[in-house]
Amino acid sequence: MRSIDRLFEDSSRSLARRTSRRSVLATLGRMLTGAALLPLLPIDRSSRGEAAEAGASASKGAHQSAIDNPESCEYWKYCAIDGFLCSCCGGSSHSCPPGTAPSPITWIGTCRNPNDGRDYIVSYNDCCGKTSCGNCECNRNEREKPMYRLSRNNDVNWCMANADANYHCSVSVILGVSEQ
Amino acid sequence: MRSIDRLFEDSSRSLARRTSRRSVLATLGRMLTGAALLPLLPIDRSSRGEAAEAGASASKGAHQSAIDNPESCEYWKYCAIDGFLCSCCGGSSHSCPPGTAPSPITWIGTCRNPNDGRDYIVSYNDCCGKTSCGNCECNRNEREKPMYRLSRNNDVNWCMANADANYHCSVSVILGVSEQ
Amino acid sequence: MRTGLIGAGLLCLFGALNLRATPPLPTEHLTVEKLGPKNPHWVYVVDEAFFNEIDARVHLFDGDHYRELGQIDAGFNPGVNLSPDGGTTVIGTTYFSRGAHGTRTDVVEFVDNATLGLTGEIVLPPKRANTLPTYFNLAYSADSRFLYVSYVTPASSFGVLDPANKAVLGEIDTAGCVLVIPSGPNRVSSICESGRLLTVTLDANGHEASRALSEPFFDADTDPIFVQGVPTNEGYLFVSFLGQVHEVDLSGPQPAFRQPWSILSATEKDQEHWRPGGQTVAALHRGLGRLYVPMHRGGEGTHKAGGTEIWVIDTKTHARVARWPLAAHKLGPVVALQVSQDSAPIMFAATDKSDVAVFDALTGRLRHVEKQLGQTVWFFLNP
Amino acid sequence: MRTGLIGAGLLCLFGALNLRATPPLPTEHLTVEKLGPKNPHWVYVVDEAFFNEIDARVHLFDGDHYRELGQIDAGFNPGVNLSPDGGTTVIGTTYFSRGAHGTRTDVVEFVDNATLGLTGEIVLPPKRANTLPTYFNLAYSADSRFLYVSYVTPASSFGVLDPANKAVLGEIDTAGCVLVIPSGPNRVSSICESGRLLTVTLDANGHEASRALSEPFFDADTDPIFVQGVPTNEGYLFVSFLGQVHEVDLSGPQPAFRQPWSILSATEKDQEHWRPGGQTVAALHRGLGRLYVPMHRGGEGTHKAGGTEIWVIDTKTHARVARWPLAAHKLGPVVALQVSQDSAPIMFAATDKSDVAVFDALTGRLRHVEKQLGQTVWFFLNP
Repeated sequence: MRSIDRLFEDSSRSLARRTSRRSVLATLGRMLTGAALLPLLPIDRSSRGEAAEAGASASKGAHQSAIDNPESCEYWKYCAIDGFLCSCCGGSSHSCPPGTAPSPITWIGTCRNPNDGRDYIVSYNDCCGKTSCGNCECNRNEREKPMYRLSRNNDVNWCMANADANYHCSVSVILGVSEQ
Repeated sequence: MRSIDRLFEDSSRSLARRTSRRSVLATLGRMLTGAALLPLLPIDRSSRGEAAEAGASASKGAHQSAIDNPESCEYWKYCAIDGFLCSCCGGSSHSCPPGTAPSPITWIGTCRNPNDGRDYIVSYNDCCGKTSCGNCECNRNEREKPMYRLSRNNDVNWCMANADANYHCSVSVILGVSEQ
Repeated sequence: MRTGLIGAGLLCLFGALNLRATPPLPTEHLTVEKLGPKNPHWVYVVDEAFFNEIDARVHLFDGDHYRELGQIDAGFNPGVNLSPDGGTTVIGTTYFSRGAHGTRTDVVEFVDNATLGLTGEIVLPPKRANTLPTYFNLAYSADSRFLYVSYVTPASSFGVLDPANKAVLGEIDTAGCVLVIPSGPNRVSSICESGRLLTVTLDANGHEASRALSEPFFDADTDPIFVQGVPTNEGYLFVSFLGQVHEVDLSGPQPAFRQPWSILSATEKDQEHWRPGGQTVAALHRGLGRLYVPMHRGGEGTHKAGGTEIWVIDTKTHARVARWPLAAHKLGPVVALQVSQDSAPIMFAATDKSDVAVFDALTGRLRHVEKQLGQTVWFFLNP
Repeated sequence: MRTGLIGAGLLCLFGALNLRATPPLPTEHLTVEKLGPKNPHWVYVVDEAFFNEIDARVHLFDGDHYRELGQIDAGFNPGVNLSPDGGTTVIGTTYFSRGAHGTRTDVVEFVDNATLGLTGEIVLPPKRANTLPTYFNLAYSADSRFLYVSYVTPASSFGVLDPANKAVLGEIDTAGCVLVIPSGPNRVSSICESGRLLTVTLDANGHEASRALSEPFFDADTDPIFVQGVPTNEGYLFVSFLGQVHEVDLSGPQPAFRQPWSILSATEKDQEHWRPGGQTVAALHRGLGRLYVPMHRGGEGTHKAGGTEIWVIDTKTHARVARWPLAAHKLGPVVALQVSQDSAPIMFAATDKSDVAVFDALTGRLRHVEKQLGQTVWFFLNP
């Protein structure tokens, strides 16, 4: 478990290795479209065939720990987060690092928890007032919309209304279950 | 020639690849001690034996173009420069990039030009007023001294006395021949 | 080995004796470079520097000689644009009195593109939209009389500035519509969640004279457009998540919307799931009418994934002219691109590692890859 | 492939049905973390961020759990130190009114180490020494009454501050000698080019009461000391370019210099050319009297080259206790290091790629490598 955490954290710490993280994300959304329940695994994006193969051949254990690991971009609650994971910056998936301030304004998303099959409404807050954390960069965009639908957009700095408006990292806070 | 330029520039542009550049420098000084006239080549630093082998097996042409190439850290005039080469930032070995200001104060070094065997007195100026260039990081320290000998030190920001005191990049300007 | 050493020693020694005859190198004088006449193959590379976000910068890069020509400081989360004559770069940015914390100052800085020196600034109310770079974060009117700056607090509005006199003329509320899409001497359009454009017409003093809301031209629920529009001869072109092209003609008093068309066949869209994606999702050569789009295979949630291929589309016939796979060049996914506007155009493509590839924009031949030209290169501007 | 798909489908479906029985996860509330009681295995990691130099930062890192605990903004070319009680981090830094340009403000910022929140600042004259981090860029008096800040304009002096009342008390000229090496409640020593220490004694108001120049204790021409001294029980220890150790006893009214000794045998020094080098060239466990030095093979001009081995030396017997080659761990040259002061000490070593390795400081066993903990990690401080 520990080793896999580090794998993710390292890959996002290193500028040079950001690609691997991003390719996960590209894949992710595609595979959701293709087969909503297919396990999501880091794979090459170049063709669905290859993707599926890689998926099938990769270890389910690694995937399971990733979607349950708040320091991993694949954590289920992060389905439309964009930025640095506060979990890797001295905070957690729902707490800001010491000395930073939560953004009072935010945007709302819905993520499915594969462990109980429920859709949860989450609030994506930024933690503000210190310079970029720089750890565990994560960019996922499920149901994310462009800036003209601001309440569903992750491209703006949600620290914009803070006294100290600088962006440090991002969290995903469970507000409740989405009943359909 | 072009390709080798790019090689050096690339290696210094990439954070992840800074090591290769630094190892060149470590090697450099050592080999000067060992054999003042031995060509200086990028080699592993772990033992003199290995170093010599690597040196012998590498191409003299590449070395020659490096010591004559103002975009290379191995350029002869840069023997105690520390920072980003202005040659890779829109300037040259003795001109500042557009929109920056030369530092009026500076420190003085002496570098040997292997092409004419002469020692030249050079002035290491910083170019100031814009944020870090970030290209072609180069750290050489021949005859460099700690901060208590300020006139021979490259660890201080020589933009310190500029109106815009931010450090952008460094040049090496020929002041004359050192006659001994 | 030993012979090698001696060999080298003798060689250099001989060289030294021999060359002592040559006169010493002349004394040098430290100068500051100026830029020569601008070249269509230069490009302004906007590096948002996300990992050190207060330190964004713009690199001026020479696409023929693969050299950095200079740099412009860009602060935090900047918007970047050029004056219509190309002579000035405007940086809309945010500074803090203590680096990354402290009192916030929003400002537009003016840079002389001949010297890359600052020529002035306009301090804004602390409302500047902190978002990713597009053509519409800040933009000049066609006659350079006005400079418009997008505000989001999160209430949306825009500022009207007087660049000649370095003054703020006013602020105009946009009722939830965002960004500043300029047209003519005095019109500003903003994109609304309803899929409409709000167009505000200004009077001679830069105050609101009138406003009008267009019919919807896209559906934000079923197929939203990317906000990264690109300039056409009559206005701007927007690509949608599902590959529809929306051409907006802004040459008249009110926007006119051409019939949208797709860059994808039904199979490509529904079976193969090809999608446009990235931070800058299109570039257009206006003379040739060629549209360049980074494409990947994906679906819901992948609209920011970089392209594994560049697709080249003829905007007149709507036919695809070429597909340029990037894996062949060992290039990572392309998240931003630009094409020069001359008759021998080159295309710049930034990967998600911020390696910048330079292609022949007619043939797709790879000319050069500049490794890590920045930290997070998400936008390019032609000079 | 299809079976795999269906298999996965069923699996998850089953899981879902099965787990529907469990109650939903509770609502969460966004909070701000506080730090627990400090741990000797925490370390303050100073990242000078040379490639984005206005954005330096200090990471608080947990050397047992390999986690970042928090971060402190550090501005441009900072000096960093802790109060004697460890409760406060002081950042001596420089800010510009427009990010990387504009009006310069030099300042000392005070950070509460329990919350990592700013508690105040003292604005300095724009004279703060812009140089690499050491213990001597800014430093507290033993009783925390005074805070000293090194100035270089390039004329050298230092500022005397009152941290309790957040005030500048004065400036004292150091006649070309540099840095602030504190001792007792009211003494400051600076290193002079002549190889001497200038020691200024302050009165109760922080003004100069007297000054004295020591005898030379090193030769800047033949074997200069690194300015990166490390604290000992009686003062500070300095390593020279050629591996001499100079122990300076500052417990008395004037500095006392122990007989210098070498960490190198004649063969290691003259035949094998082993040298200390890096940005931080030594760490000392004061309880065990063990000195850790990054060593490489080199010569003139290599004093900033990182260590390919860590040498461990007993400061009482002057005997080398261990050599820890780094290549075995595939670690690049080590440019900075620190050792915790507890009885089960760990050593932190930063490579020139800013990977931070954590070792058992007694056995040299590698416990962990944290990849790129910063951009350019050149200094560590114990909590």
